[in-house]
Amino acid sequence: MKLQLDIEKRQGDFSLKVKTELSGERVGIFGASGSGKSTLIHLISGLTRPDAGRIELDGDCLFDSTKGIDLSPEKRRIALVFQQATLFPHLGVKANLLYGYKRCKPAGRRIGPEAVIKALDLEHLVGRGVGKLSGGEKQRVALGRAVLANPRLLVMDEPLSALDDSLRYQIIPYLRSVSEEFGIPCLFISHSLTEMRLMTEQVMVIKKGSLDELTTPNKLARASMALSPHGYLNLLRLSNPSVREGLHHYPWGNQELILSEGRKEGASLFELSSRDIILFKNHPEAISARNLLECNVMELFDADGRKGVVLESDGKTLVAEIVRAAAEELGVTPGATVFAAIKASAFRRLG
Amino acid sequence: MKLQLDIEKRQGDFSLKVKTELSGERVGIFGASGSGKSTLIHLISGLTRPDAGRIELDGDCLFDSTKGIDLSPEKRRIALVFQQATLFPHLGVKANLLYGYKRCKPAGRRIGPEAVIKALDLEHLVGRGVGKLSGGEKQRVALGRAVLANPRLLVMDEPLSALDDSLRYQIIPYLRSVSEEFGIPCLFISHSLTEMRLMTEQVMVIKKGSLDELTTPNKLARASMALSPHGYLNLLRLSNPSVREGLHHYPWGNQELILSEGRKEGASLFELSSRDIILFKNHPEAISARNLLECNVMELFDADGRKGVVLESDGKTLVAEIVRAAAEELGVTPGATVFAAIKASAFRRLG
Amino acid sequence: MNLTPEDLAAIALSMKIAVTATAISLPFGFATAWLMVFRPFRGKMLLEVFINLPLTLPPVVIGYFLLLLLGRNGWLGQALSSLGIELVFTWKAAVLASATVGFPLLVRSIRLGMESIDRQLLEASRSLGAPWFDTLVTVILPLSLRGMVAGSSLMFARSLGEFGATIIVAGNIPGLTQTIPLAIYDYASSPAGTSMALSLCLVSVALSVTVLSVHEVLGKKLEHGRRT
Amino acid sequence: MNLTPEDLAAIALSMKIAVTATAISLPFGFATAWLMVFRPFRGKMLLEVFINLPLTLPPVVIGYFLLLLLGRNGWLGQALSSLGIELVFTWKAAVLASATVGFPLLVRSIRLGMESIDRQLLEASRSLGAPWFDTLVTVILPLSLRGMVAGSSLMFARSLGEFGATIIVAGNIPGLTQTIPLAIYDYASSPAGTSMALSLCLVSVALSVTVLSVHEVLGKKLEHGRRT
Amino acid sequence: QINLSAAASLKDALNEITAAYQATHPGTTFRKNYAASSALAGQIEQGAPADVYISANVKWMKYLEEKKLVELSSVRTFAFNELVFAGATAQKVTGMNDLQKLGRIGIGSPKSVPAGDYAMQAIVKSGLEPKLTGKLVMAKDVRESLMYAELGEVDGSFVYRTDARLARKAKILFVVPGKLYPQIVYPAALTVSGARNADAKSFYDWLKGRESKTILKKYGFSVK
Ligand SMILES: Nc1ncnc2c1ncn2[C@@H]1O[C@H](COP(=O)(O)OP(=O)(O)OP(=O)(O)O)[C@@H](O)[C@H]1O
Ligand SMILES: Nc1ncnc2c1ncn2[C@@H]1O[C@H](COP(=O)(O)OP(=O)(O)OP(=O)(O)O)[C@@H](O)[C@H]1O
Ligand SMILES: [Mg+2]
Ligand SMILES: [Mg+2]
Repeated sequence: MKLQLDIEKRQGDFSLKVKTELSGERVGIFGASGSGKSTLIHLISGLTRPDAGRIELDGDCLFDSTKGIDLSPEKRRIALVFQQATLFPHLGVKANLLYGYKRCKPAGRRIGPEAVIKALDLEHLVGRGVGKLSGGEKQRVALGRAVLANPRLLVMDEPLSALDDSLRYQIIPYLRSVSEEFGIPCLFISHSLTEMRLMTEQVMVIKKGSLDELTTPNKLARASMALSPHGYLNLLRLSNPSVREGLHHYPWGNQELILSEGRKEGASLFELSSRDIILFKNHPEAISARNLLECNVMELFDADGRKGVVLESDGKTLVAEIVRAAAEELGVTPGATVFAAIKASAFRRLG
Repeated sequence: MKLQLDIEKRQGDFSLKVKTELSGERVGIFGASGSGKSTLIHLISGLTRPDAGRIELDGDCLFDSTKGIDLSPEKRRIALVFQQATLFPHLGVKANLLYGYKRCKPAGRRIGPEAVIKALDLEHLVGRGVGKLSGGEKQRVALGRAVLANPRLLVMDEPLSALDDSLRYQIIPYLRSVSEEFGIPCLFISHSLTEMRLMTEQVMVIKKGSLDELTTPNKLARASMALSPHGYLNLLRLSNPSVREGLHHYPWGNQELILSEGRKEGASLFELSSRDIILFKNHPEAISARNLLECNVMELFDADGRKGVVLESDGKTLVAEIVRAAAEELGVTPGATVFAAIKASAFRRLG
Repeated sequence: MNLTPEDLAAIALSMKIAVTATAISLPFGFATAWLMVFRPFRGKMLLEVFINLPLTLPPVVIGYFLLLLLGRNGWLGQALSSLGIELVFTWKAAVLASATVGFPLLVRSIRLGMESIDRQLLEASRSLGAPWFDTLVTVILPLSLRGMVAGSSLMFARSLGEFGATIIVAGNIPGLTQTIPLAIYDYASSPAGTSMALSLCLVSVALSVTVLSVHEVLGKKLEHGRRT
Repeated sequence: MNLTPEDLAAIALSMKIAVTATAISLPFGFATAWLMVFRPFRGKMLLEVFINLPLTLPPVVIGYFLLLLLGRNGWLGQALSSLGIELVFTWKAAVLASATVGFPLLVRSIRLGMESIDRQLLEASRSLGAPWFDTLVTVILPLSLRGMVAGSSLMFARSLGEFGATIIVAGNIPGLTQTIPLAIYDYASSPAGTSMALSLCLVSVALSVTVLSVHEVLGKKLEHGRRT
Repeated sequence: QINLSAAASLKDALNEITAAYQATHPGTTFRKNYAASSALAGQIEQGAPADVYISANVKWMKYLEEKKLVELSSVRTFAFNELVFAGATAQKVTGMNDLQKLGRIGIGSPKSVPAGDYAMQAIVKSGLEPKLTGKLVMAKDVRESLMYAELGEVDGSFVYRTDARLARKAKILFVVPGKLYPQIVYPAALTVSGARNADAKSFYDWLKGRESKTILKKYGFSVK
């Protein structure tokens, strides 16, 4: 996806003005409540008409006020999932799911209903009417409906805020894999950095209606490491564990990571907070943390008073977070060797 | 609040049957999506009529199918905040906020508009119409409206899921303090254990329409320590820090906690994950973690393959989480002395 | 287009009757619609049929029934007459005829508006301490305004055109009970009156254009008001 | 209550005319309402006024206008007559009269229903690949059904009671164009016919009760359908 | 087939007349259209099928004559009627002068109802107009003013003799003297298309005959 934006829109007191170029398969829009995220995607999908400007997607012009081009929403083929599930009240769950699917040319149908219904855990709901669903159930149906439209771009406006954690992390990897396997690019709005990290490769940060920054979720995560409650989240894709005494021993470079959760088959994705890594100058004895990794310090970065430490071991990296005083005291400088202690329970399996 | 429930309700395939007695000022209802949480509070607040049974609040009978009692919703004075903000579309923000307030006898008005508007950060929205609010803004107004009704019981159905983290944790302590200061009991629905811990003192867990467990959020948190992504959250109320080198040194019992964030004045609430505590048998040298506390092991508990370790120092407690193998290796048994290492950045200020 | 003083009187009278009939019917129409939408009760069907009768029956028949009811020997007529109120052959009878004929239109419009109110708003209102009557006035009423505006414009227009029932209960007395349609009827009955009849038709159309414009603007304002 | 064969014919004819008028008007009513609600265009006010004219003008006047339009010298009458279609004095003219008189009621009901459709549903539909026409048929249409049911019941009832315009364009020919209201008019002309006129009134009421019940049940089903 | 457009007040008499005609002329069918004379004239003008037109007043016949829509040679008087005053009042009313004693008086709207026009002329001629204005209740047609009298809403109404005969409660109180108003005639004519219809012509001729006159008399019309 390559999305070129140069648009303006006034709405009462609020005015939005964005000029940028987004590229990547999964792009996030990040910003505080009221910063104009929803407004922006309404403009992109053709549901609201910009006051002026130009929108181009993958070389096709969707809107151009000077040339008088304004492609209708269905021609843009940008499927939306709204903040609040908007299911068709007169249709059942199944008909809702298939609404966009039926309207997609058979040649363009790369994703089928069975896979989506299974992945979103909707099997038992398919026969129901939409009035009889709980909040979370509704949102899953809305998600499935959008994916099944086999759109050219999938736009999601905080689609997961109505879901509980276990569902959320069950759905995220699926959304991502749908996007990856079938090559559907996504525009993903969220105020959760974790979701952003998992879903997107590039992030557009907007602030009071204008572009604040175009960055990667990684950089954004590093920058907001100090502010985020979970620091910087290391994402680790690990596989082939051996299980001993209920613990999963995963190979990691030439060392081993010991995790309390895991799955025998296939690869799993884990999240590890930068705050869950403790650094030692020397090898400590008798420690409750199961992992003690010998690493090199590759890089140091500042984030709002904290120090981010990029650790390296046999080509693998991890980001740890320490306070400045600790960095000085331990003599953490690029090239130094440190021991990183990580508890087996600090890893969180996402999918 | 003392809430006695003994009700039944069928809704299509779904049937709810709950018999229990809840007491405490802030009670949570916890359960998976579709388990019947929303249905339950509709019954309690009088918006849906149970098929049979009895509901009693603080000794007043609200509903009794055998005696034919069914108090109307406004007489129950149970204010609701719904999953999706339902603001009156014909009223402005201010009129929405004051809707319940105006209907409350002046004698019963213990909470005034100014405080609520300030706390929910609504000053700049007061003059607006409700159609011009973002999702999060709407939900804050709905919250304020319910609080201002000065209700006898405040029922909140996942009121925070539309808010971003910073707003969420700005509002939670306020909601809690409103409830505490003015003595408004709350019934709080959420699928976030963190919110639950912060908001409630007792939790009712429901599963597929029936009572699964009546417990405290603490116990629930301990029990689900292994499942929750953040382990068990220690909540610490700390005050009077001294600031040195950008770090906040808070007194904690006869020791000191070093935190990277903090506030000079007043008490602050911090959250510390059980997974952020690493235990050592012996005092380690040169460690990046700023805190190294000498503690006694008070108690050990099991949670789904993990060990919870309750640490004590001068009357203060902390819960750490280690894997069983570590517990054995370190010889962690009640009465033992261990060193707990905690990074300064592991603490998260909530309010 | 030159209108005689009698025509002008007819126009003024038509306006007066249409406005009065609409104004009087509004509260009843609102109450009836509310009953039908929010209060399940026995005999709802009966009320429904009764209200819609004037729609189904030819206006002349309605006029006849009204005359039977309000006339010298009708029970309502006798009761009123003992209070010193004479209705038949006065403009008040025309108001009654218009109100009867337009009422089903009014109720149906208000009902449609009410049925689209989100029930959760009513739940919110009740739980915030509003008794049903309060909810009715502060939530249902304002959210029904569009329906009421639509219904009253329908009713007003219908009143302007009411002929069959009016001429029976009110008579066709120039200057006293002769409304625009009755005047048109008088003119159209003689070959020479056609042009005068057309003039009055134009006046009638102009009046309803005005009313519809006002209502359109009101409707827009209401919608806008919700957004602002 | 014994009805003559002519009465029975009048009843059958009334039914046929009301059903046909309603059925023919529905698609036009829907299209018009859609235009008014979802398509801002110039001259909307004009269309609005034009549609509502039949409400404002006395039915007799509408009858005359229709007669002028469809008659020997009317442009529509001439066009149809060259195609071999004769309308005046046939039941088709009565259908036209009923349709004209009931159309504003139909449109207004459908509009009210349409106005309460959540715009985000339309946005969802468009973004899922439905062109405007598809959205119209698969979202707006089903969500307008309640308004259409309400409107067509109004229109049906109004058609059953239509007198003034019908007698002028269709005449009052027993067995051919004499509907229930015209038969009532005939009976009422002699005092001896009063009881027969009343019988026909009862039939008319019974018919509209039936239609209203059917519509009530349909409306319930629609609402229920959405919940289930 | 004969298309008959006739004033509604002639309905009962004409129904019997056409039945009698059909008895002697099997195979002839009628399409009868009874409405107000003005409506019928308008319909004929707009090409509605009509062979025979019988109006309740001369005005509309004249109108059609001017428009050359009726066969001029065929226009003739079909029947005569008389104006009476009928009511259910207990008061003694025997002549025009007694009207002042009464409360409300029913009358067809003079502008649109011929009977009302005639009645108004009678009132003016007898010099009662200033005393009666305010008491007069204008009705849409004769039947309506008779209905007012039947229901007692008015003390009495000016109506045709033919209508008054059918009333139950209202009795004829007096016959309005013929010198007070012009003669009431029902003109009849063949329309232009009717003149080409052999059936219509033969029916129209038959109407002049004794049989039809007997029936008209039976319903209270006078014939010459
Ligand atoms: N119709 C409108 N007229 C005027 N202002 C509006 C309108 N709709 C939204 N706004 C304002 O525009 C701003 C941006 O709204 P938007 O819904 O895009 O925010 P958002 O970033 O999606 O927020 P959230 O995370 O809370 O959903 C807000 O300040 C809001 O108050
Ligand atoms: N009107 C209804 N008829 C039949 N079943 C219904 C109806 N409303 C809800 N349900 C079902 O009842 C169950 C409980 O719904 P409820 O809304 O109480 O769940 P919840 O616990 O609040 O879920 P969530 O966390 O997703 O909001 C669900 O399985 C839902 O499908
Ligand atoms: Mg938004
Ligand atoms: Mg719920």
